[in-house]
Amino acid sequence: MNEHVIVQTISKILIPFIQLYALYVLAHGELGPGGGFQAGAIFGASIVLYVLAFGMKSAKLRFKSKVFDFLTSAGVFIFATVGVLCMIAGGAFLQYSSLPLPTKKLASGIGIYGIEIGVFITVTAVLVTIFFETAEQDDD
Amino acid sequence: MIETILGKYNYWIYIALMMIGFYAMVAKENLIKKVIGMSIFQTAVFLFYVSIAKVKGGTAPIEWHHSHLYDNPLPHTLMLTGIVVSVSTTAVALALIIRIYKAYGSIEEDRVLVLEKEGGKGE
Amino acid sequence: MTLTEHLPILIIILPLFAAVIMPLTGVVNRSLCWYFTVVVTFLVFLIALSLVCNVMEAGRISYWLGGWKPPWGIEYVVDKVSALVLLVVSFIAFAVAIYARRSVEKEIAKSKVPLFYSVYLLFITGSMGVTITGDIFNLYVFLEITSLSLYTLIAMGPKRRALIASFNYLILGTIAGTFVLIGVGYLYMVTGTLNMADLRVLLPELYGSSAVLTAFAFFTVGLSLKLALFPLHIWLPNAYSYAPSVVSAVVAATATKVSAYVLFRILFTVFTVEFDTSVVPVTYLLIFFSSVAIIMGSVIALSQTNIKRMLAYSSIGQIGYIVLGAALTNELALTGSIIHIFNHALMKGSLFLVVGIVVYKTGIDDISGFKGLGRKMPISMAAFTLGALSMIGAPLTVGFVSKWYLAIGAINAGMWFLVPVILVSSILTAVYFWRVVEKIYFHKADEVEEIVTEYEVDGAGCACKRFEAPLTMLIPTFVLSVLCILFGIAANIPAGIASSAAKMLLGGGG
Amino acid sequence: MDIGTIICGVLLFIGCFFILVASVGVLRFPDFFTRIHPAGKTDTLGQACVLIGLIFYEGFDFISLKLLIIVVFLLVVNPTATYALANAAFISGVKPWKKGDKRQ
Amino acid sequence: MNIIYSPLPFMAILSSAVAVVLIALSYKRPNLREFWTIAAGVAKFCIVLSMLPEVLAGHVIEFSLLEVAPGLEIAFRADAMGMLFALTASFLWIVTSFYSIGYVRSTHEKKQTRYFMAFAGALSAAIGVAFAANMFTLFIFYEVITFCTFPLVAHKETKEAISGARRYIIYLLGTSLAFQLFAIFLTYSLAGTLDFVPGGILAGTGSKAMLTIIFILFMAGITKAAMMPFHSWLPAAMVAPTPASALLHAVAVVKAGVFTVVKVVLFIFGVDLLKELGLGTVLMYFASFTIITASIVAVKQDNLKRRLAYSTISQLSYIVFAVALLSPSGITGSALHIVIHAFGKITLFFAAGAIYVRHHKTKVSELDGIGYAMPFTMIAFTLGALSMIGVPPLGGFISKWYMFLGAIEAKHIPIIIMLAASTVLNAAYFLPIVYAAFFKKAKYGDASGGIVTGVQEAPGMMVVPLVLTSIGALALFFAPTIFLDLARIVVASVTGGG
Amino acid sequence: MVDIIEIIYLFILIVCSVAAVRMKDLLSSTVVLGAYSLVMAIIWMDLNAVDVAFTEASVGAGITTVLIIAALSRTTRGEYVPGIEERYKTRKARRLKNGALFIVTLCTFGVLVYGTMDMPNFGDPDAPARHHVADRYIEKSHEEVYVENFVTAILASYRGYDTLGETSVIFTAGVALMMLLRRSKS
Amino acid sequence: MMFGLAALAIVVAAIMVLYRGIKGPRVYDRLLAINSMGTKTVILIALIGYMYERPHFLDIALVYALINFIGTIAFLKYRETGRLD
Amino acid sequence: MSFILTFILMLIFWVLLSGHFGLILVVSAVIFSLLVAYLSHDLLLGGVGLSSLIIKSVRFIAYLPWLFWEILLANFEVIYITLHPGMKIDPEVIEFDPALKTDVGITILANSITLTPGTVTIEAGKKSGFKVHSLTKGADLTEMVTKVKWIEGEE
Ligand code: NA
Ligand code: NA
Repeated sequence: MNEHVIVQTISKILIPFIQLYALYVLAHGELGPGGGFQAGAIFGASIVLYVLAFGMKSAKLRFKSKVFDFLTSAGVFIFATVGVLCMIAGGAFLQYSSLPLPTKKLASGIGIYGIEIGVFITVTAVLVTIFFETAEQDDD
Repeated sequence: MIETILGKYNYWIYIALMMIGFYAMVAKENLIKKVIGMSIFQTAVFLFYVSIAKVKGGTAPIEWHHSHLYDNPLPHTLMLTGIVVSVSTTAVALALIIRIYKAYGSIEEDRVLVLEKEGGKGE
Repeated sequence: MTLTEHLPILIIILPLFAAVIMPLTGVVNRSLCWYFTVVVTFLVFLIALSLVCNVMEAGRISYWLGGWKPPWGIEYVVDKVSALVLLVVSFIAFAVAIYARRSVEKEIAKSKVPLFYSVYLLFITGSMGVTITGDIFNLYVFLEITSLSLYTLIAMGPKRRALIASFNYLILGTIAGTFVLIGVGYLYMVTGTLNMADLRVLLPELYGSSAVLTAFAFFTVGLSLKLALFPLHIWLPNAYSYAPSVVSAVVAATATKVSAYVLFRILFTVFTVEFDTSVVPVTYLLIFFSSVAIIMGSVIALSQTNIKRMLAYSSIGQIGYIVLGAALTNELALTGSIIHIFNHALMKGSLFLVVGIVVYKTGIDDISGFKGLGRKMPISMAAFTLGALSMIGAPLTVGFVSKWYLAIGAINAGMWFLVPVILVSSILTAVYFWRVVEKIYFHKADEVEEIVTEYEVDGAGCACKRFEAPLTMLIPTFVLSVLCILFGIAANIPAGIASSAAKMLLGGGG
Repeated sequence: MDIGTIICGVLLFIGCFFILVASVGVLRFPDFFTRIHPAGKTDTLGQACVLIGLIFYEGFDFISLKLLIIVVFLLVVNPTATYALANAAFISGVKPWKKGDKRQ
Repeated sequence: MNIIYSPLPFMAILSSAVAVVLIALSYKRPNLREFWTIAAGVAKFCIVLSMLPEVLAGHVIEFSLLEVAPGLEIAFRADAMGMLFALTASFLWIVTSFYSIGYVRSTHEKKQTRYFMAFAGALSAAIGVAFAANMFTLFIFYEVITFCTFPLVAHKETKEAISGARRYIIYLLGTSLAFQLFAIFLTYSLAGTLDFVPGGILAGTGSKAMLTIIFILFMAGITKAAMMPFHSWLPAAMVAPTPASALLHAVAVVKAGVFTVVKVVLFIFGVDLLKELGLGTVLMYFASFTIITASIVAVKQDNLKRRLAYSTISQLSYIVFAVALLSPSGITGSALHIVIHAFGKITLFFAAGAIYVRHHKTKVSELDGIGYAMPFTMIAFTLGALSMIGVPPLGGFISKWYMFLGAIEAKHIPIIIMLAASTVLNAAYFLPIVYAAFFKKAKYGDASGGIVTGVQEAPGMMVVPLVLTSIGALALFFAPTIFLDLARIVVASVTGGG
Repeated sequence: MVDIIEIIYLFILIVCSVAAVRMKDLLSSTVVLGAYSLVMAIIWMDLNAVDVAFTEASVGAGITTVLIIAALSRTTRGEYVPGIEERYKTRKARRLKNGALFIVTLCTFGVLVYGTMDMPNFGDPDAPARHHVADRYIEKSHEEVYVENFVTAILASYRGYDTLGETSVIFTAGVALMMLLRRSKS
Repeated sequence: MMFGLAALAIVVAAIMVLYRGIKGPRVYDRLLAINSMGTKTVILIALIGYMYERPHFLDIALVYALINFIGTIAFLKYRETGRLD
Repeated sequence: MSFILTFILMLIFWVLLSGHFGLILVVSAVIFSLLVAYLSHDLLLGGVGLSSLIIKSVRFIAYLPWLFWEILLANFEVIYITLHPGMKIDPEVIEFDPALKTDVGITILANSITLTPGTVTIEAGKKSGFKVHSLTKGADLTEMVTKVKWIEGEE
């Protein structure tokens, strides 16, 4: 856009709130609608908004593709690791109740939170990657 | 008969949507149109699943002290997966379309095939 | 729980972990990726092997994911059939992984090699997940992992045509996947469960229901599309022929097999044999279409000049064999069908690997490119010849064993008129493979030599003599083709497993 | 019926009225730039009215806080989107309708 | 009848299979390579001979190699019938090897290693056919023969050679896959076994129609026996170098074919069943038709090798015809003719090869007076030809005699007329060659155009073998004992001791 | 009341889908597809599928639309409309193809309609799907998984493994995009 | 009831707007209409929450508002510059 | 500075959204607020002093009632025009340069114009100035410009 001022200003204000909102959705997945997927998508959307308002170049300086590459893997890794930890603790894969924590409730809560965080990280990273790769023109 | 038809209106709509999507997916020449058709096709199935889950008088499947009649949460869960799969497929499809355009200069299936035969590049 | 009890999940989670770590490994050191892939696929193969042993000893293994009792949770089931398919997939994955190094170096851009191995492992993960699961929705999820990775792998082919092939496959694959999803939905709607074993218990009461029939129809059509049964095969030839060599090999050897296996599961463990034969005469339809596939696949293969396309159409015919055996619903034929899953993986795998070698060395994927290679690549061409003999069904090769069971099964089912179908296709197969063999050994090489000097890196100056492929490519290729003979001679081993697997499927176990 | 519900009803009525009128405007007005007026502001006000009505119905708790957040969000975002739309159309050369021109 | 378990039959097969590898490994040293060929031949012959006393004593030597899959066993059994074929084949291989060495060296053939490898492989497979204990094993070696002889037929790699070879393999492979294998499938599913049992395995297993179909499928599937209308691969395969043709026609390929027919007739169906079905007569008439037709065609051929090829087609059908009589003497005649035809025909081919190597003549019309230039060759040729015709004192007479007897035993009197007619025809296509060679004036010249004078024989490596085989053909008249004994054992076993 | 809204919206859904498929301008088509998603959202809400609505909003509708626009920005916006001559030339093949596809579509349609006959009615509280497995999720998830949202309970615990698969699907898509579109720098 | 009537009114409004969205004529008209539909969706979701007496799902409304905004911006950016980066 | 401010703002926002105070949630709230503050503090409050921020915020809040009143008026006008059968409109595009210094100022003005009397901003920028589409001729925007300039402050 020739004159970005308004969209940029509004985006500047909105983006942190969107990001926090995404994390809120992540944290409240057990209580209401939402969870890792939705949170990841919303967080990704905040970065998409940044690209739309400030352009890809500026976005890539701020959000390094390499970091997202790392996060793409890290998310699934965290998820699967939670599963494997359950196995090491003596249960089946992803059997949270076997985690060595004081109560089953806490074990279940931590387990679910763990995998939701994994999902969140991967979804965010992948959506951003997808958007970066599809949106960026070949200028050369 | 009327009972069958009226009692299942969600299912009829889902079938109609699915066929629209399906036809677009296979018959449209434009690749992006195919993707749009695919999107409709898949959401139709989501509609079907979610319709299964509905219970008359039921409420959203999140614990609530006022109610003991909930809709079936399982199809909802399954469709979250469905949505994710759908988006992933769409993304890959679009990436392929971009690559096809780069290689051929067109995103029309028949044009691309002609260009492939002629060995040229469109536009 | 002991480690042995965890094997069913480890076989999935191990390649998944590897796939996830692979892009990061690539950042550290690109050449590490190949070693990593080989090690992981080898471990997976070992796990599959020990699973097969466990199953043969102890029978069906059930693993409750998350510790939830099925049908509330997802169940992994290793039985004789799934163990065999797991073994096939993991073995091919391992062999092709070894082979991949040089071929991938040549065909894939350097920066994308780690990603390539990652997607490769995802494909393997998906294939094995589909095989091992006892839950129909989980099956759909892993089917989609397989599909997505496959679209990507195919699109990496060196020609631009690969992109179209991949896109078309994506469209049809999505239709197939969604059809399966609809089937899952209808079954769930009328039974309230997603567990295969549970469905088997609940469904017989509902066999008259039109919803069940619809579910069955959608499963059958969706899976037939995935496994490229004749009129639904249109995606396959392009996908196979434009994919990178490594991908062609691994896909041809595993992908359609896994789909076929899933079809068996739906036909025989979710539904019952009586349902397939009496309630819906789907078996007759399948017999018809698979017979047409057997003949048409061979006939079209006959007219191909591109070797990869020829092999692709040949696969369509071979898929016909696999489906035919299942559709006959007797023990011998089903044994033939299951054993052919195994056998076809070996022979198609080895053939595609040889083609990969030829493409790697000469850059030609046309049949005429094979002229006079008999002297230049004696080992590769010997492997090709063995593979070709197996495809033809020459005795003492694996191909003969499959055909033996299928034919005897067909006769026992009272359908001896199917034997000519099998035999005629064998002859056609002989004809189109013999063209190549003849080119290899009895034609003089023409332009190949000049191109060779372009492609030949390490053997400068000796282009006119031998230019056998590097060992990492040669060994897996040759091993596969030798196995074609070995298991053709010692067919008792796979036949034993397959026939007890067939018994189990028909008896409704698993 | 308590007072909150009544206020809510009134606000809902006003809001819905605004929204309906805005929609009529979007249908009736002759060109893009004129249509953007009802769509961009009457709509916004109508929505704000409805949501504030809901706040009155709810009383003050965390849910009404969320409603308030939505109202604020809409008030910030809607004019921006409207501006962006108008700007894009203007830049790409859409000519504003003048009295006496044909409807578009 | 005792069954002796011993790996000897398998070792007989293995000996030349090992030679294949050794030949391949010594491709750089022709002399060593040829040594392996000869050594393997001798070893094989010795192994076969060592089994002879036991077999003559009425025992059977069995060896089970492995079970491929339930019901599919690779097993070997050296019985009288197999012995008959194996003895012939392994002896003639030695002779042919010498001849081949002489031939390829003097024509400077390319790819000699491949040639000798294929040669050894084909022989291995032929012995495998001879000693197969069941139809599955036989089928394997039957196919191996096809694949091993393909390189021989295509050896010259000219367009003509390749298209001839292509026709060869399509015919042989196609029919065996389409019909023979089909018949095997049906047999197995009816009988539940594929073992060769004297007296057959199919009796009482299926409907008449089904058994007839199986029989027809078998006969159509055993194309190597070159019965019309499945004969055209044989003349097409004449593009092969002459020793290869000799091997094809006399020893390995076609003999494997007729041997298989005999096996199917005697050991799968059994005499009684075939009589009951009336299929023997049908087969007999088919064979008779081939005998006459092929002979008539042979008369018209000018190309020597083609004439010999049609002669082979005709002679093979004698064997089939004789066994189809389903009478003891007929079976004896059939078994003997396998041996006797081998000696006679190989002599003829050797002679044709010698003529080609020395004088580059391929046509009958060019052979006037060649008897003076190549006296040994042409005398041997004459002996072979007379044996083919069935003139005493040559081997051919013996087998024909038994056929006459068999026809009388089976009370097929009209068929005797056919035998007589075919003998006349045989004479009609062989005697003119002999006549021309010795009694016509030479009108051929050497490269300089001059008239050839004096003896110009082919190299000794070629002449000695052909003289030997012709002596063999002669000897078979005077001393057929071993073979006759073997044939009698066969007859005794398949006709239930009668 | 909710039912009325739902029925109206279901019909709007059909209108949107037809429009999205038929429009020649791909951007407009995409815009209408956006509308389709919005309509769908209301239907999800009507059907009490809050999690689906949430996911469809964030993952489905929004991202899909933005991605299609991105794809348009890198390809071309107009659907190719062949000239009269070209249309005339290819009309037979086109008719044949479309006819065949139409028949295939019709067959699928027929099977689906047939399958609907024996389905439990929409919203039937006694439908089997509502019971059997689902009962436990609704009744026990609070004690077993300690989660208020049943959907989350299933998604993260009872069928948590599916979610791993799903995350792997997303991961695959990410890697796929890197492979297909990322330019190698060196 | 009150919420139902309000919702119905908004549905009617949405139908009118959608007509503009499908008819166009310009892509901007469509965009305007769809943006307007988006905000109506937000309101409808809130109202449906109250109709079902389970209003605590407003998170979803908020997400739709957000996504609608981002979608519109994306469309416009593409329309103006022909690219999204 | 802006980091801490953003963190506090985010924490407040979280509390407004959440309404739950379990252990895990509170820990998450702090961690996530820190995360967002780390990622985006420069976006929200980059380079603004605390005092000027407070002043501007107060002035902006004071500006809002007037704005709402204007919005209400504007809407009645639009309703009148919309429902009038004769559709009495005579649109024009007004161009002017309010000479605002900050982006926030421009944004506030542009959005205010859009929300009020028959006008929609169609272009706004420091260099290009403002272009406003008005439904009727003779729209007066001077009062609004003055008020926004007051919010911006006089520095
Ligand atoms: Na949730
Ligand atoms: Na969730």
